Amino acid sequence: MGMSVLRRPEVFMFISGLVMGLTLFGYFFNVPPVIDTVNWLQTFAVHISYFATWLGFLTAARIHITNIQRKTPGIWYFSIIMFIFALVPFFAALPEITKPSVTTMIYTWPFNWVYTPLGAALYATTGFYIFSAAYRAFRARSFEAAVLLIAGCLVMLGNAPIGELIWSQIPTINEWLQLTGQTPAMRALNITAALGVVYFGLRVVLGAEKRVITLGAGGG
Amino acid sequence: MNQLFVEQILFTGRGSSLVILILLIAFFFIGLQLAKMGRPPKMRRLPALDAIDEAIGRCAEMGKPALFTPGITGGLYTEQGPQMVSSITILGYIAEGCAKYDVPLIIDMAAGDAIPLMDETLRLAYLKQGKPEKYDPKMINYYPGQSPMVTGILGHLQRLRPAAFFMLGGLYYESVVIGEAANMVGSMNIGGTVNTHQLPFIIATCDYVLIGEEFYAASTYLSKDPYQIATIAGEDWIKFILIALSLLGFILEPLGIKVISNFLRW
Amino acid sequence: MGESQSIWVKLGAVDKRILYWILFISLAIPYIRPIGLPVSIAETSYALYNFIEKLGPNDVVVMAIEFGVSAWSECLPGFVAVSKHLVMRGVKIIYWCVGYTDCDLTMEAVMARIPQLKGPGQPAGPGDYKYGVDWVYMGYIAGGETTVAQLADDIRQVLRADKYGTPIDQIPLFQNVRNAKDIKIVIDSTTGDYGDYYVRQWRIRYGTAVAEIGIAMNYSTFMAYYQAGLAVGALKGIRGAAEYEKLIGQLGEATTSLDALNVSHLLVIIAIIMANLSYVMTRRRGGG
Amino acid sequence: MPYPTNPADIIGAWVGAFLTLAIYSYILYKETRVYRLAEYIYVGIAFAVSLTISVQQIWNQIIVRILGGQYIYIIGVILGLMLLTLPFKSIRWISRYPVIFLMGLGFGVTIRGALTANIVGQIRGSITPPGATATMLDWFNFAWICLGTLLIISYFTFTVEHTGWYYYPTKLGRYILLLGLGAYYGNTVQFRMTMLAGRVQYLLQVFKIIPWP
Repeated sequence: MGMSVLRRPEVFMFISGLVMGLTLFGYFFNVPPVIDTVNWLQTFAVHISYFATWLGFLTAARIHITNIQRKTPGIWYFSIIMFIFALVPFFAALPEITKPSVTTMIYTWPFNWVYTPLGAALYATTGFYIFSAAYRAFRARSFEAAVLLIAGCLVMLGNAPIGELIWSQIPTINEWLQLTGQTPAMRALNITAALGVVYFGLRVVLGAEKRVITLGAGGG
Repeated sequence: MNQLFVEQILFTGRGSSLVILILLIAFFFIGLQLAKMGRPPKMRRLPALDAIDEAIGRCAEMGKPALFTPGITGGLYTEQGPQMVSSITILGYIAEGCAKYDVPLIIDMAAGDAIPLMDETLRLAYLKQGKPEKYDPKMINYYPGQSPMVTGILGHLQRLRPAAFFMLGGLYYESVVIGEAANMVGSMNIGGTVNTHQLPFIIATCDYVLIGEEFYAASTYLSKDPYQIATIAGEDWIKFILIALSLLGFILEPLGIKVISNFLRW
Repeated sequence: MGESQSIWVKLGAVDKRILYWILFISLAIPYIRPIGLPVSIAETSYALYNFIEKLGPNDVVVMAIEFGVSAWSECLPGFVAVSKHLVMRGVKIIYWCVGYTDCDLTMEAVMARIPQLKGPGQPAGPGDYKYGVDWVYMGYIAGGETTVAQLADDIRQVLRADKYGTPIDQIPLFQNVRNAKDIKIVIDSTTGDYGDYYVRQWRIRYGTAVAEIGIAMNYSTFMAYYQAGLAVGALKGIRGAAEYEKLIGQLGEATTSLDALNVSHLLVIIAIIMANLSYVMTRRRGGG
Repeated sequence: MPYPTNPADIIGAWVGAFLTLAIYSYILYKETRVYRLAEYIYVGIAFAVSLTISVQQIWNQIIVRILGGQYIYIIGVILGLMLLTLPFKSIRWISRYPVIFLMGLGFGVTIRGALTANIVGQIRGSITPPGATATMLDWFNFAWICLGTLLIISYFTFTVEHTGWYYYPTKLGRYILLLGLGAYYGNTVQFRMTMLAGRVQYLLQVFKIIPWP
């Protein structure tokens, strides 16, 4: 019963408010103990993130184990493959974790020849999709859409050297759009988002944001 | 004497930020107080949030699931953290709708430290609708990184063919990929992010979008709670103050009167 | 008339996979048969070039690898070109990476492209960069912006040793380097927000110069910093890299890749024109 | 980096190329078992990599320091282990503590950056007039940036209806916003296309159609 105090929303509100307050205080005021504390808190936060990877793995493993147990059609044998490719290189690399870098082929081979090229391949899929998204979205349906379209096309023409060959003024327009034309949009978005996050933060730590702070009200 | 103490203790260049922060906090409470005195402000419509119910209704009608992703976002303790929190508050609302209409909900994400927050929010949403047994922690699909998450979302999109697709959070390159892929399976897309570099893509690929500040105000809007909305009014007042300050600077600075820039540099 | 209308309708609703195939195949062409078109040089590329021109052997700079192997095609050529320039000026270089776990491969690629950078234990002749004295590689450091901030405060708080396990106090290069104040410039190459992190944590808090070898889309965000005087220069992706290759007089990979850029941009613009033509034509007929 | 010579690397290059094509088969065709194979292999290896790095970091950043007598580092371990209580029903609530701590820190870090860099810094940037040698264009740009920013901010107000005279600044603000976003989109195309071109180049290199760099 005594433990239930530890689950009260007020406790959580207090902790998040305290940490946020300390971080802000240390930013404005030159009080070394507070600054040191905040530095430590940041270090611990990074350390927690190492463990978060494991929580993620446990969460995912639960899904894949269920897939295998229930023999989910079309998926379950892939879940086995997932486990093999996750655990074999990991356990092979484990004895070497104290060294500056892992050298066993069982880890480096999939890292160099599967993980790395596939990461690049996926990143590059944006090339395909940005193409078709432009094809779909850049239609002069309204004046607003036309503004988007014209600005986009002028910048694209300016970025490819071919634009200069089409019209010698394209690089000038491109430069204006990038240095000046789009600056108000970025500035305003930054300013308003900054106001938004301050207020969102205040609402969360003051408990006005019901969906976050009722943490703990959901029972054990 | 007192002056000296302030100069010693307050970091130079941050004074103006502190003044703005104090103003923001003051307006927060003034807004709240005004609402309590019976003058709650009205909030303008945010179509993207009104569309959430429609999207869930669409899923229920078509008997298809809803897919949610906060994007890569990053750890809670980073500058992307607040976006994750905001994303999860919206997820809470979506989950309530899904629980109500028995729409299966799938979440693809890549930030391990947000899992407990997500788990709790979902549990609560299902409990609120009187269906705690319907909540399954296996709704949350974790992927170890951005690109793995993209493969997972792409796979889910074509395997499950969701009727509603939500991408709300600190999106990065994935926005255009998953948005277009979702378009191709004919889902209704609702997107939102604060990351300016992804805004053009969510506008291009989504049916409804939440832009920047709107994204942080989402949960307030969804709550329909007059007291929460009252705090949003404070946000607007400070905007007008900043506009006035900038206009003043716009006129005075070229004349060589550097009051505003000196204040901001303080 | 019914015939021609259907063409416009079809043009507006092409199966996207056809577009993808066209793009995929046309991107291969410039690699097989290079075209080669001239480029003009942007102000920000000049600015970075001029800044580095003023540096010398007593200066230490940080080159931050905040991009993964996946972004090599966009970031690596510029990163290599700037590194080459630093080597030409004899500036001491610290390489590190807070953003991506696969940065060892990137470092290897940089070393493969700049033969003067000698790895630990490799003999260094005149004009070469001796490891630990002229340059050093710290490897991957986890933690995002928090770590970037801590590195600015005190490098030794975060790093105990370099990538190869040599304690930081035994590395000659680090003798007079403790925090952001000892670094002349951070040149960061990122696909994400790391440019912002370095500006916020290094430039604003310590006044260290920051420049970015960014992907094209970061360029515009970074421009705001450049104009506000918070950044000394920036390269705009592969195009910036090609400009920089021209500035230092060593044409390389970036110059070749520009052809592919031309082809793809032309395709996107043709597709947009097609889509708009189809839209206008179908609406005119449909609306009567 | 010449074309790999040892068998493991040659096989590796081909496996990488095959899996790349497997991923692209989703885009160029549709989701098939070939794509799914690539997806699950990739997720698996990504787990191997992230778990390995996590253990490496726990060892190098924490354990080594604790063994060296810096016992304060144990706090990170305790908080990290608290996070891992989530899957266990009776002690699940413990995991909320580290989460709430991270959340508070995230807000603190974000707000302090937002205030100085995003509010004060951006406004200072907008009201800084061009220097003595400024041309007409410089003054136009100054006005465009400063007034444009303010118009867009006016568009973002929540509790003021965009009607009456207030309609015009918000509408104008919206146009300037869209111009900015359009320019941004166009700018992004360059990067994305370079990435894709890089992959096409890689495939051509593996298949020996063009030489390895």
